[in-house]
Amino acid sequence: MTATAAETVSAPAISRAPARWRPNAQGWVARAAVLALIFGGIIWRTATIEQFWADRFALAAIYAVIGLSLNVVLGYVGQVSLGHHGFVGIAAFVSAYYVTEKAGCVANECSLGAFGTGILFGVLSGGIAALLLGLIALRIKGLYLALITLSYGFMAERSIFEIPFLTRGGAGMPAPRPEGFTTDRAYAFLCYAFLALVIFVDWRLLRSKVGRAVLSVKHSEPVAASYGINVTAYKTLAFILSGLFAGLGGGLLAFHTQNVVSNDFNFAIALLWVLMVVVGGLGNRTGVVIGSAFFALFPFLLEQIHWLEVRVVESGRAFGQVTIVVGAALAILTMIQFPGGLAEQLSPITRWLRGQKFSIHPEGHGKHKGGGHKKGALLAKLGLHKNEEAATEASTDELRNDATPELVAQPEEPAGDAGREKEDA
Amino acid sequence: MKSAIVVGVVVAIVAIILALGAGDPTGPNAFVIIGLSQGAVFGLVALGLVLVYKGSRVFNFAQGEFGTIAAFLVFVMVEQRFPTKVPYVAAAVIAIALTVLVGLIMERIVVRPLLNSPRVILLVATIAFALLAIGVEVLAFLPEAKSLPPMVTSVFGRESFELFAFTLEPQRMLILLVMVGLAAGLAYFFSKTDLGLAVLAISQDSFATRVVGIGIERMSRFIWGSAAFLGAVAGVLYVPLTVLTPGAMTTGVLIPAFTGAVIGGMTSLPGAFVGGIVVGLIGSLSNWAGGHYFIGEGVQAKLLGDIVKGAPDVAVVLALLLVLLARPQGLLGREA
Amino acid sequence: MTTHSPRIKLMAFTALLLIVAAACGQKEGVYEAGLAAGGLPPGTEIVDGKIVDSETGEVLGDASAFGGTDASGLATGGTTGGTTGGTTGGTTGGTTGGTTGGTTGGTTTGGTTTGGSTGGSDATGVTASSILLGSHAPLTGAAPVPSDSAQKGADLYFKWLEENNKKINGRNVDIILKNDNYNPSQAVAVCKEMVEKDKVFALSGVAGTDQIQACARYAASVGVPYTSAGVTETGLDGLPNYFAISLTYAEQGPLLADYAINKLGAKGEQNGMLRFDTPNFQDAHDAFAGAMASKGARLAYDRAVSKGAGTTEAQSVVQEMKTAGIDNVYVLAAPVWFLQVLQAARTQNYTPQWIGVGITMTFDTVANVGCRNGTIDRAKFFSPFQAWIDRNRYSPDFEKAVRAIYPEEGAGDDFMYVGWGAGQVAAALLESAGPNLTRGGFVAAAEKTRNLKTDVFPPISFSSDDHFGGSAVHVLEARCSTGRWHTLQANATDF
Amino acid sequence: MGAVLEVQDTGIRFGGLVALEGVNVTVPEWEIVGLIGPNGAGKTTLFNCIMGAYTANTGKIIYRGRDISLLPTHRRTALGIGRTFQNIGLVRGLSVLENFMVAQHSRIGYGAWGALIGVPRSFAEERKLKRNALEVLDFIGLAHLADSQLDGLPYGTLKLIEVGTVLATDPDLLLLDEPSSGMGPDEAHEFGERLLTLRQTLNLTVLMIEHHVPLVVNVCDYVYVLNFGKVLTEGKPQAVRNHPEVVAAYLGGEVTADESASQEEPAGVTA
Repeated sequence: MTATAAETVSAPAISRAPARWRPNAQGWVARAAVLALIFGGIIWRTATIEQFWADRFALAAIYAVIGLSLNVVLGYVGQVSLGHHGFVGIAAFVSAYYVTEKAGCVANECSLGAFGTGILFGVLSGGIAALLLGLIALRIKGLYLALITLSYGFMAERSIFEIPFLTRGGAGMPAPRPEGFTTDRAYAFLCYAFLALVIFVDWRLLRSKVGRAVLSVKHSEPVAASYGINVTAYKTLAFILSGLFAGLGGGLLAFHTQNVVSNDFNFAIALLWVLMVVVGGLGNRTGVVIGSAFFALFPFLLEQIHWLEVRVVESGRAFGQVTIVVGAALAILTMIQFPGGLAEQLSPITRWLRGQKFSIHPEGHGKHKGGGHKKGALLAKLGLHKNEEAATEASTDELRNDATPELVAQPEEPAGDAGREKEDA
Repeated sequence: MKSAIVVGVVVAIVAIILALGAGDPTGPNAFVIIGLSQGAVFGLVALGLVLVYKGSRVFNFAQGEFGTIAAFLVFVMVEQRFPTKVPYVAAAVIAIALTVLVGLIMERIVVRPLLNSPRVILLVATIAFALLAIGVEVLAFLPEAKSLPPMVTSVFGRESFELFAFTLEPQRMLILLVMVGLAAGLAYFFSKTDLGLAVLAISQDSFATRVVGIGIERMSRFIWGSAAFLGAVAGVLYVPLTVLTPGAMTTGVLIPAFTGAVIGGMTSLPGAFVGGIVVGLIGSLSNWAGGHYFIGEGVQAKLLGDIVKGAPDVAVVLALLLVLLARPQGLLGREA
Repeated sequence: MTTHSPRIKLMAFTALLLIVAAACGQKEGVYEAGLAAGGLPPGTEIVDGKIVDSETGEVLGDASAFGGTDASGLATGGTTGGTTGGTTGGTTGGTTGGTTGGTTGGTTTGGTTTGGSTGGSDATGVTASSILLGSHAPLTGAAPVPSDSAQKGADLYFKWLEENNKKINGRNVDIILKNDNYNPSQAVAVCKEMVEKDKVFALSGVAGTDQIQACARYAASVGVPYTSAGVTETGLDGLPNYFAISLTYAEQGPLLADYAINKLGAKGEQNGMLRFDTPNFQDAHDAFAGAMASKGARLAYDRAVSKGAGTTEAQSVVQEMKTAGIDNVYVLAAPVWFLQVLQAARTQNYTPQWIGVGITMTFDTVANVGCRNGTIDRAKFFSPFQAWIDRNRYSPDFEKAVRAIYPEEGAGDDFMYVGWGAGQVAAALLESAGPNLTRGGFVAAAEKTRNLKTDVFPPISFSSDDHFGGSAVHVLEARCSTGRWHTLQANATDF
Repeated sequence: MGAVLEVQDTGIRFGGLVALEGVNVTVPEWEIVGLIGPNGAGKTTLFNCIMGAYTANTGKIIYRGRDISLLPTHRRTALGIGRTFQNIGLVRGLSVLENFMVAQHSRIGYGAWGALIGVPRSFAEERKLKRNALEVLDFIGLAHLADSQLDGLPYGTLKLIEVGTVLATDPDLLLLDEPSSGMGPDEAHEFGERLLTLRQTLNLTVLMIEHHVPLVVNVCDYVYVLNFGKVLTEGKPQAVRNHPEVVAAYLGGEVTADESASQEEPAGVTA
């Protein structure tokens, strides 16, 4: 079937030296210094900046947690989730419910233990909610799953978020911050710590058998299974993990706003979260964190453009809408021009920091490096996108494959009956 | 054949409900009519969704916004009289034409560059476009609620038609009529015309169409232009029946329409029709079931009340789940 | 695609710029940005409100309980941060997690003092020549108030005072208005921003029960005075710094029942109540239902709908009410949904007597759109302010002020009228607090206020144990001949 | 010499379409068994049944005396059945080395949750995995490609890598799906030699789908011929080669009885 492929694929120079370039001691010092500057700068700024900015930094960290959560589903498993507000919201309400109703916390009087337990319950509820979705995801794929996630979030919005004892209706459930973290600054640091934890787990995920298994499953379930990977288990695990992250994000969000209302977890915010992950760079941890933080801070940054705000407000318009317009336009621009997202833009820097030579164009593809130099290369690597170059060079058979995108849902594949048989198996 | 069976079953169920509820003023009969009329709107939007799906294999989240854009354009011409007062029908035609233009611009700027991208990315792009459109609508027209007058106010000299204690207004009848017409027209288009067959061919095998020499870009332009047309028609017809706010057609209509399209089979035009009706019926009847317990002297069915408040939406979502798990291709899938 | 490289640089540079802006943003333009819409006159810049570095200088005497908690809490925070981070770091062998955690702990422990400038003698936002107030309103969302009118209305009265060279104890008043998007957490966010960033002296809420409640509770937690029109008592009763300048919905419940029974003949008719399902409407519901029951009027239809309700729900409730033959309907919901109900009612030829209370409901935009289908005609709603169309009857200065200060606005509109009235109340309360204005002093003076009369609102009286100062209502009627609300009866206390 | 694999009376249908019917195949220890037949005869479908990608409607799959018909694929892999795909079954998102690491999945000595919280053992195991992977890479002579991505590698190399990864799953029964596709006669011959060596060194049993008749004749101990989902005939390669029905089946043109079933073939990597 693929007999012609050998001739048509041009042979690259595969005999290049295996030894990787490594920076010398000075180079490492420089890289460490830059890293220290970045992280030190963030911490220093958080420690010295005014409280309301610290509050936004905390929000940025929480968005990063949510972004990483979404990235597990979207970037690693390759399924779009439009119902993440369901997980995050459920977790936020559970956390708030625990500390307020069960632990009896009131403002400025909430123990760290109660907070920790509240967060834990939030994380668990997020995980359970995602597990349920994951079980559905085992049977339904691609765009149809996107619709399911959408409905899932919608249903949470209209049923769970309207249970009065959990949400206190429109008034919202208070979630007082724990002792020691009542100020925005202290809470921002707490969020950083949790973000660091999530980044660590995410790093372990990709750098261990779990990540390899999940990525294999995304690319081809039969191949993954033939490698001995329990496809069902790993897909479920990825969803649960995403739910746990989302739960953590929800819990932190609860204590960030300190009053959880269902209005905060609507369809629009779920869309915004998807956009921020795409803009950040699908499947790229650094990109997702930066993209998420950017979307969290972006409205406030835009407000700093004084003349713009004056113009908009004077014309009788709400300034918040400008950020939506600009954010959506930015997302479209990213998808069209820079499919690798911010991660692709920043890849020269991140690659340099990882101990490679500084260059605008990536060489020696590593797995987690930012996007490739050609359009869609990053996505191609993630299996979301068969890049054009390959398509034009490849055989006709492959073009046929191309015509049936990988992410098209199971139901409408040509021999659907057989397909469903397989799914049932 | 299959569609005949499904339509028959739906009609039968409706008939049974109507028969059972006959004579009971608090019975479900009026809600069946509400469901049908609301379902017609869902079906109309679902037609556009199905068209895009057939042609581009993507869920178009901007489909609802085509309608809102068109409605706002009508509003500008009819209500704000800008630049001068335009007759309603002319305004509607101009608005629909302009919305088609918007659809073509969207196709050129957003869709075309992503033609070779994974469908999920294209899906996210349509979402971004919808958000963008809503944002622009708020900025351009301010967020306050507005209203549009109905396009037709009387049929055969009558201003309303009483049906099972529900008053059916001419505008709703127009929607039903237009939807049936469009569905039939589209079905004919896809099964009989060269262009329609080519669109189907593209969606199923881009290589084959490339070989046959059909321009993918031309097709794409056609698909999205038509989608904008269908969306605009839906918006212009439906918004007079509700309140015009930015994102009006996305918040209230898009998700039920999607559900209807999927229940109907996503690739099936009669399916979109049936699915929309089914979703309308489910929502309305569950609303009836929920509300039924609230009528009476100070009834406070606390727990029940908590459950049924979101009843229409929850019921619709459950139906969607059920259909997808039991019959992933939808009620009428793989008919086309 | 080598052509990307300049773009890459550009993008990276832009991103970098924005990040830098994030870090430095608070240094410039922040204060002005908040005020600019109100057109801050030159020379009224408030220096105290702009201290950029640590908030140490801001904590004024009177170390409150909050301050103490913060300090001890910070020590805990430091330890925790350090321990968590350290442990993580240890396990992973010097990862980012470890570094961040460790540094976090260290910095915080030795770190700066925190906010919570909440003393009774706190005079944040007050300078020798000016007072800065903050206000939030739904400029977008389910009950949007036009941004420009709200902005112009918010400071209209104070501009008018300035215009006439009147000052409040020698000070001008400036107002910041922010959008709460009809969302409680957004309301808290903007209130927080106004307190912490813009350093306002006091806050007020224009409309939206949940938002008012959320922001009032936040304001109470930081000791900032908060005034709003009366909405609910849930969660607001007992807040030391909260003042409701009109009757709450619950207090209006018995009045509305009286009105329905005595003026509309509800006793012999079928009555219904339709409300959004939020606990904050529960007291309003109970008060109305209780009053109706005690007076022997039948409440035959009683339904709570989800805040997310849409057209289908609107059609359903109309169908139900029509079937049940409801003659009078008390609606307590967001205006946008009420308009959908009206729409559905028109198509069903269902024309009950709509009654209700509410602030956003009695804006002219609602009457205008509601009149497009005729069904809101003759609706009678209680409101804390008179109809704008009657402005010259009750407040002759209003139109003069608008024409003088915002000539492009003509006679203004009802949003500006509400702002005008709220400005009068705020001015009177500030005035009574004396020249030595502090938050504590403001609260104390407000508690001594009796029978405060303004043009727009009914007389207001507070006492130390009653911060719900409303005494009467205005009865407004929607008339489709004008597409506006008209005042039927002003300052009504019984029917 | 017991049978490693016994396919007993296996049948499967997709909708109304019969893909396999009453197929009996026995693979004895240490033999290389060939599976030939025209396109669409159901060869790959049979592989899918053996691996558990499809569940057969009738019959049993017996592996070393144990009925594995109902086990999921990954369990079968863990038991020692390795499989290659018609169009290369590698994970495109991972580098060559990582493909070798992921292939050892069922033998990794740490749990998934342990990996996520970073238990020390996972780090040690990862190092071991990498060492093993490099060893196998060295064994097939591709150590220099360890860090490469699969995109752009020549087809032959990919085929070799695929066989390598399957070896890394530590199989004792190897299912090869058209291993010589895309190879010229010389390469195919060389591949046959390598296969024999492999069997010798690794003690493998092989069931292989192959179109290349000289290769089948050279390396196979026994051959089954499938046509229209049924075993047409079986026997020693030389005998089968001259069987009149086989000749007829091959010359009779392309019969695509289960075309749709073979389209369901997992795509894997199509470089």
